[in-house]
Amino acid sequence: MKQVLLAATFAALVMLWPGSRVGLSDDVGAAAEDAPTAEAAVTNSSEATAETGEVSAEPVAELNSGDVAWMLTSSALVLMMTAPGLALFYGGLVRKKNILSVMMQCIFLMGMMSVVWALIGYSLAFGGDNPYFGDLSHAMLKGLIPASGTGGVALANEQINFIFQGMFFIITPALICGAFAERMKFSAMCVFMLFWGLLVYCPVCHWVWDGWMYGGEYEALDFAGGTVVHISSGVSALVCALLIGKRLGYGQEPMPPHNLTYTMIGTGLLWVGWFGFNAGSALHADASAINAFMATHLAAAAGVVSWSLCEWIARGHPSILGACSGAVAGLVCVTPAAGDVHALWGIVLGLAAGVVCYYAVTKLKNVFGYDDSLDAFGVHGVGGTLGAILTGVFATSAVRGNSGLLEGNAHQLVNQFISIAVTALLAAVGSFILLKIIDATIGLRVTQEQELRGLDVSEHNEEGYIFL
Amino acid sequence: MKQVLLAATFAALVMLWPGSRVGLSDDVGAAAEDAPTAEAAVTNSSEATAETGEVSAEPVAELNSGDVAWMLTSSALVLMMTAPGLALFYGGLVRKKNILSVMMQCIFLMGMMSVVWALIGYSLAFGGDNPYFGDLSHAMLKGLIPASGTGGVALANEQINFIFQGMFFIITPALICGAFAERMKFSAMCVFMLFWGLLVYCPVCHWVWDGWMYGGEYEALDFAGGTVVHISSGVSALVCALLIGKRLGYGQEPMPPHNLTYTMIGTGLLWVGWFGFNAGSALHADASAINAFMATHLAAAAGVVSWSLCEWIARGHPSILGACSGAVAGLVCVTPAAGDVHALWGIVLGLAAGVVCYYAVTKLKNVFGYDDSLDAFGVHGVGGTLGAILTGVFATSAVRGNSGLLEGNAHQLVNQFISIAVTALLAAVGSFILLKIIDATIGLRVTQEQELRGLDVSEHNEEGYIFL
Amino acid sequence: MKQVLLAATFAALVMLWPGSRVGLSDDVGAAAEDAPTAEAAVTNSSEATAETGEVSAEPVAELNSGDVAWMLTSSALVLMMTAPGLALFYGGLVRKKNILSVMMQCIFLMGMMSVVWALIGYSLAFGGDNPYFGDLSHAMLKGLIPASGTGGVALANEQINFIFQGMFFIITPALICGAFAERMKFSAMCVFMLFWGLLVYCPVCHWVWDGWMYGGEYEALDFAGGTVVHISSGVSALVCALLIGKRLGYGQEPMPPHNLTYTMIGTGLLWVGWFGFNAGSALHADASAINAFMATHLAAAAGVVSWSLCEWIARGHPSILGACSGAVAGLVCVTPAAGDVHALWGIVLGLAAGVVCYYAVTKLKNVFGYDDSLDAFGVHGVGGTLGAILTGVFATSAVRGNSGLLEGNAHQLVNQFISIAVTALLAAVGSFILLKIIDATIGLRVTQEQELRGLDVSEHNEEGYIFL
Amino acid sequence: MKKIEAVIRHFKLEEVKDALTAIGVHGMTVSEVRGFGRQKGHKEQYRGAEYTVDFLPKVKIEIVVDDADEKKVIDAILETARTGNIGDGKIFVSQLSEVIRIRTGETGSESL
Amino acid sequence: MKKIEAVIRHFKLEEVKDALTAIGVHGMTVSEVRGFGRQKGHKEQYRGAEYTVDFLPKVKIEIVVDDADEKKVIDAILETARTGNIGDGKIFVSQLSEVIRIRTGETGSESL
Amino acid sequence: MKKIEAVIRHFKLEEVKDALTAIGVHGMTVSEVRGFGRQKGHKEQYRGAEYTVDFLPKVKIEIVVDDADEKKVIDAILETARTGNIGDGKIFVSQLSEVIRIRTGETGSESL
Ligand SMILES: Nc1ncnc2c1ncn2[C@@H]1O[C@H](COP(=O)(O)OP(=O)(O)O)[C@@H](O)[C@H]1O
Ligand SMILES: Nc1ncnc2c1ncn2[C@@H]1O[C@H](COP(=O)(O)OP(=O)(O)O)[C@@H](O)[C@H]1O
Ligand SMILES: Nc1ncnc2c1ncn2[C@@H]1O[C@H](COP(=O)(O)OP(=O)(O)O)[C@@H](O)[C@H]1O
Repeated sequence: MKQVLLAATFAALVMLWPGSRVGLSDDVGAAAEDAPTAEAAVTNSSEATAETGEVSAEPVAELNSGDVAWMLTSSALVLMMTAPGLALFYGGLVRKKNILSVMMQCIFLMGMMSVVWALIGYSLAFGGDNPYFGDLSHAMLKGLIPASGTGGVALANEQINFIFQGMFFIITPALICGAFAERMKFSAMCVFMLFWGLLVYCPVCHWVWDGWMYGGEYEALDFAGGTVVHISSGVSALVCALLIGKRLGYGQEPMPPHNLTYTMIGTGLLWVGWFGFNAGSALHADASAINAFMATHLAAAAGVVSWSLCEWIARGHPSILGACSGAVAGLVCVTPAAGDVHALWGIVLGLAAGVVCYYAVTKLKNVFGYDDSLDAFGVHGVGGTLGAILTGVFATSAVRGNSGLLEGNAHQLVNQFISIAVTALLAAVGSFILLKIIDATIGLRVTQEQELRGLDVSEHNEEGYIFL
Repeated sequence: MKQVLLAATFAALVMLWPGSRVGLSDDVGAAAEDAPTAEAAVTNSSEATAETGEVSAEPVAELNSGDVAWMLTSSALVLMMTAPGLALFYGGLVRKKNILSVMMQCIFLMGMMSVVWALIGYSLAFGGDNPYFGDLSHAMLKGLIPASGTGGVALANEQINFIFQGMFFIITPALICGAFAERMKFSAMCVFMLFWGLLVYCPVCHWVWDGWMYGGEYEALDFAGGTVVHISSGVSALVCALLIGKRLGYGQEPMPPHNLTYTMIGTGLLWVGWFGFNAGSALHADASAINAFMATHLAAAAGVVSWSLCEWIARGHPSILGACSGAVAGLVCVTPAAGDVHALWGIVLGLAAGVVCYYAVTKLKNVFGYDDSLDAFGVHGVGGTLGAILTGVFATSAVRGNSGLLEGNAHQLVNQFISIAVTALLAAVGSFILLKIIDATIGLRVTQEQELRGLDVSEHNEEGYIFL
Repeated sequence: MKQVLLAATFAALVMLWPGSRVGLSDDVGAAAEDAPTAEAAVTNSSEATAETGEVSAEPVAELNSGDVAWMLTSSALVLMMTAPGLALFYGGLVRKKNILSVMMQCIFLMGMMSVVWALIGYSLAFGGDNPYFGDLSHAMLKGLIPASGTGGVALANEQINFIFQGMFFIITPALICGAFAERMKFSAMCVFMLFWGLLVYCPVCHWVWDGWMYGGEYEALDFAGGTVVHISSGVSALVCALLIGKRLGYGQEPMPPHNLTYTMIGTGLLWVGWFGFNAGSALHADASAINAFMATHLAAAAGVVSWSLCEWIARGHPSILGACSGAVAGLVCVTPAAGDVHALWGIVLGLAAGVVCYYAVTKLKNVFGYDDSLDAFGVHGVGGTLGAILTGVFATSAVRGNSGLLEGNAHQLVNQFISIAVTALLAAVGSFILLKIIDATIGLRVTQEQELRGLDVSEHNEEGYIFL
Repeated sequence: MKKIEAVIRHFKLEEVKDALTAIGVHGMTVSEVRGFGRQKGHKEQYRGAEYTVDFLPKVKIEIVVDDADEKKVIDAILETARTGNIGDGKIFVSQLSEVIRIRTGETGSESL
Repeated sequence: MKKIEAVIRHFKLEEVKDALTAIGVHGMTVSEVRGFGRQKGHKEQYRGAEYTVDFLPKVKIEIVVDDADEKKVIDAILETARTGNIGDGKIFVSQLSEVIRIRTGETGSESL
Repeated sequence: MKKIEAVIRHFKLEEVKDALTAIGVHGMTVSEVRGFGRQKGHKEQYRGAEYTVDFLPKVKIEIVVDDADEKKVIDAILETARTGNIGDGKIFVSQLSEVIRIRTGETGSESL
């Protein structure tokens, strides 16, 4: 497997394959077969190159500058989703005394997770051929940095995949932070996320985008991360909320969002950034990206409308938090579907997400009584699951070749349920064990006094606003 | 016309045309003929394809990934102009008690207008061949979603046009909100914008970019929307301000902007987003886009300088609101011109806009005594008109082939005045009638008590900042 | 030199050169030779074209749309770094009464410097062949605007260079503002920056990217501006802090950042924008851009981690201001290196920057007792110098062909020191003289009363937040 | 010396200030407060949570005057701050034992 | 008429309000204050600078009541605002010479 | 027991606090206020509109002390808060009828 010759030949074959979807090469029309991690194949060749210093045989393929431009732009947009996007969206929802703690979680995860991704995470997610586990073939950026020359197209593709996927490795844990906001120890958060990333995220990512659920009998359709990102984080969020317990005073004192203007600004940036997330998941600036962009935009828009209408009917007023939540719900829901449904289904997905998530965060949560502070489960868990299911229903072969239930392919829907169940299970069990261990060692929660004083001062010695 | 064969042949011809400007194909140097809606021609073929499931004959054209990358990026940037850009710019200018109402208008319009655009708006703006009216040929996304395969280049182009133009359909009504901020009923705003979009925006857009003012005898130069976006919204804003009346206490109590930092942040994002707006209007990542980008940037910069200098001279101090207003004025003014003038004229346009709009919002408004709360008319109406006129003066054939008065083409200036007059007329009359009907039915304005309490609480049951 | 024929021939030769790195043409694999200002060569031809109206001989080269897309996107991102990025980062760090003054500096510099860049700055930086001084060959946009047709690839390249580099001409002076925040006269700031830009920035930029330090014996490696941007601004900042003196009450009253949430948002936007800054400096959407993107991201991440860990160890708590400062320090430090080191060194650079800048702003400043209000020197001066040195150590030939000390090329390290010394010297002397002159004429500092009242009200007649 | 505290509606502040200036009051101190009283608050809803916000934003003004001026100040406030609707606010009067101007050290009426 | 001012902890406000409403107090005025006392502040560190923040956020409530109600109001506050930890706050009582309802001009007990 | 209220300039707060601590005052309550007085306000201009902002930001400190300490507290404030320019502020002193520490229920001097 690691033999230079074999790898190089294999790579050359892959690159030369007509309509090959591997590289950011000039091939067009291959969108129907396109998917995030065909790159795995390329990996070997670039590794080989890296190790031997020999230039592998790539007579034709050239870097497609348009694809590079789009993927770098998309990567930047996805980073913008975490900061300032999510930092503002979540930050606005907590009380003033905890605003910095939420923002700190975002920025620190941007730091820590990225370094971890480089050292080992990427390798666990995308290294090797085993359908169940990644290996260490890319640890310490092996095969991801040039050894001689610029490394050719294969290396460039691998790097792009590293960069783009690395942004997902940041935002997914950051989403979970919504569940335990305003009460979790910062140190515990760091440890939890570190291991959660490696033990929950990387395996799920590997399975869905590089392993047994990628192609083959159990193929799950997850274009941009409905399962990998939203179900995994949403379910883990629920476990966190249950294990860490309610905030002091929850249900007794009002805990209104301290700055809804931030939440709105964050929503705008999330919406914009999501274009990178979903349309970037086409990995090319091609028809697939355009389709994903369009479906994404309309789903977000439909989510705004349907959540707002729910409120208008139920309360007599639409609220700005509702409109923002609807946009995010629509975006979450269309995430797995964006590359496999057309834009009209995008509208339907958005409408559905608005209604379903509205009920999840207003009724479900109150019925079960857990304190998912910022509704990470109610929006991402529920919306992500809805999206994964509906992708199995609406997938239209005209878009990328995949059919769903409506086109008579019930098998796909079954696969979607399998992917949901497996992901939810790993996320739940993994999070549960991690949290129990952390609770027993360093402890999950700040002291009561720290919580009352607010995490900004008690955990970071800083105040958010000093308006004197 | 709807016959498959005819359409396919037609499409093939269009695509093969030397220097064809239809597709995002690899043709370069066609910038001089380039313009937003040649796509209309393609529409039919993609529709035909969509209906029959047959692949139309497109032997040569390929999607140009660089163009796709740029157009998707531009679309994302234009969305960012509305939220968070405009939401912050406008939001900062109102009083604290109304901040959310302004932001809600932005986010809700992002939802509602996008859905309307998909269902019918795009078709009214870009459907069919009639020079005066769009038709329903694209209603319900007909011809905009793939029926088999990825749909080819024609479909991709049509989708790009849909996406990019759809962002304009959001921001144009959002601009009007500046005129009636702090007092209009949210429900009335929704109804007004819905019909305004369909009855004012779509016709103007059709005329200027797909109808009788596009090419031909009455050709109006409006590269990125000076007429379609800024004059239409600015004039409508004036009508709104006049019909809805002044805010309670206007002229008696101070109504200073509650958060100029937001206005400044919004200005930065508008400036950045405007690159997508103007340079994206080249529809390609080509020389025309570069020219538009450069002219846009320098016009904004010159606007900052000239407005600030006006204040420095008149008041002894430049203000940050002045600098921000100057940037926006410069950007508005260069919008119609960006693709037809070179960057040196861009500076001149910006300087002129700064001075003229400064007088419009500081003197004109006070003389006539209307309460255009956030100067939607003073900046967009006045700046847009100035830009449309100066485009007719400065248009330089070396840029895109169009000449203005300075190159001896007085006819163009006449056409500019025609386009201004026609647009202003439709905007004024259309807005007037709509507002009168709404006033007589659901009412335009919140109650006095609601206005005093602030729209955030009285219309949305929320508060912007809870800094306890 | 200005003869049409010669220029045209030269241009044609340059464009035809195999693997030419001049144009945004389709050449790939030339990344190793790639560098910011090969464009200088092209300049002449485009000038010639502009002057004669004749089309120069460019039989093959075409604009590469992917490169155009990436460079326009990058330019927009770099503008976003100044506003809202830096405006928020710096704005959050001052006291509430001075927030607008900081933001005003940013937005006004965006205006003034851009106009100056067009009129003369670009020409001084990139005009002519003299290794020591730019000339006036591009003054008033000469050779930068089309004279007939769209001007061809050479003009487009020159325009792209103008646009992209123009954004650097904005942010570099804006960085200096951190040193004299909360006390400098606005008028003095304007005059200082105007001349600083022309007399310090333009020469340094010319030397490093278009003159005697570009190629040749004294070649300095400065991929994206470690010397040109960060050392020049950082050293000038120190001189400003020393000459203008401490803020009233410095060291006696607390002067905590009034809004760390802004600083965090600004950090997020700076990080995102920096991708344009560094990866855009590849001038193409190519392997070099990908490498720079990856190194940049990981350096920022490592900076977050190492600064936070320093605090965690020294104080028992990581702070959000620390995490944000670490990100910026990492980004500064990787700036000169991004195109010449691989991503693993990126991590090392980030780690080093976090630690070194942490000590610079917490210890060094206190030891010497100057009041560099927002640590412009401590982060940009120190971090930029560190980066310039380490680039000379870590430069890896596999990336772009350049070797550093680790590959046995001690000469490069010497050159780095020369470039640092020369830049620091010019910045220090130039700033010193300018400040002395301004101090003696219009005065550097606001009155004591104005300073106490805050610059927002006393300099701009405005308040940042009016939360009544 | 009397301290007159009045809790009034926000948008009445300018009017009250002008009226007081007109009758020769040279100074006052204003602060943001939230008031709870007969005036009904409003409901705020954030996703699944609903709160009744009983505390409404009001402005408190404090005016220190000579005993002799008490009545005319109160009358001026009553006149200008009244809308007739619930929530107009209250006036509280108390006795001060000493008033001093920091700048000069003057006390009593001199200090106002 | 008595003015009862109490400086309490933020998170006790709702509870105190409910207790007061329960005993028939119809109005109060609340403001944000910062308190300095025995309760230790905290350190804040911003880059190289360290400050001790001695002033902690507190809430001040002002309740005007008939002299007869003074005791039960104080008791209600003492009961609900107490946590037993340093920093619970203080109650200050003073005499008012006049109370007026702006809306109606009523004075004294009528006005509450 | 006396309540001493002083309206002072923002940037004098630290100095005043230190001076008071030095003479043994253990507590105070501080709030943001806006003051209107002899000190001229400033003009603010926003596009076509110009406002005179008469209310300038000030800080109000409230210190409750034993009657015996009144004078030294006032002197400390006078000394530290004075700049000699218009706008230094005022000190108002009033009588309290009762002071209670919520934590313990102690009253009078004990409670401070
Ligand atoms: N007993 C009280 N003590 C202190 N402040 C009060 C009291 N009653 C009312 N207030 C203040 O006066 C304001 C107006 O009172 P409210 O009962 O709502 O209307 P009105 O004075 O018109 O009857 C309240 O918002 C509150 O700030
Ligand atoms: N002498 C005083 N004058 C005015 N306010 C005081 C005084 N002492 C305490 N306070 C207020 O009471 C609050 C609580 O006092 P503190 O001494 O911290 O705790 P405790 O009351 O439990 O002893 C302080 O934060 C301050 O606002
Ligand atoms: N009559 C008054 N009642 C209440 N507060 C006052 C009064 N006069 C002045 N103040 C407060 O004192 C502050 C300073 O007063 P000012 O007249 O400006 O300066 P000075 O006290 O130096 O003469 C004012 O801003 C205001 O807050």
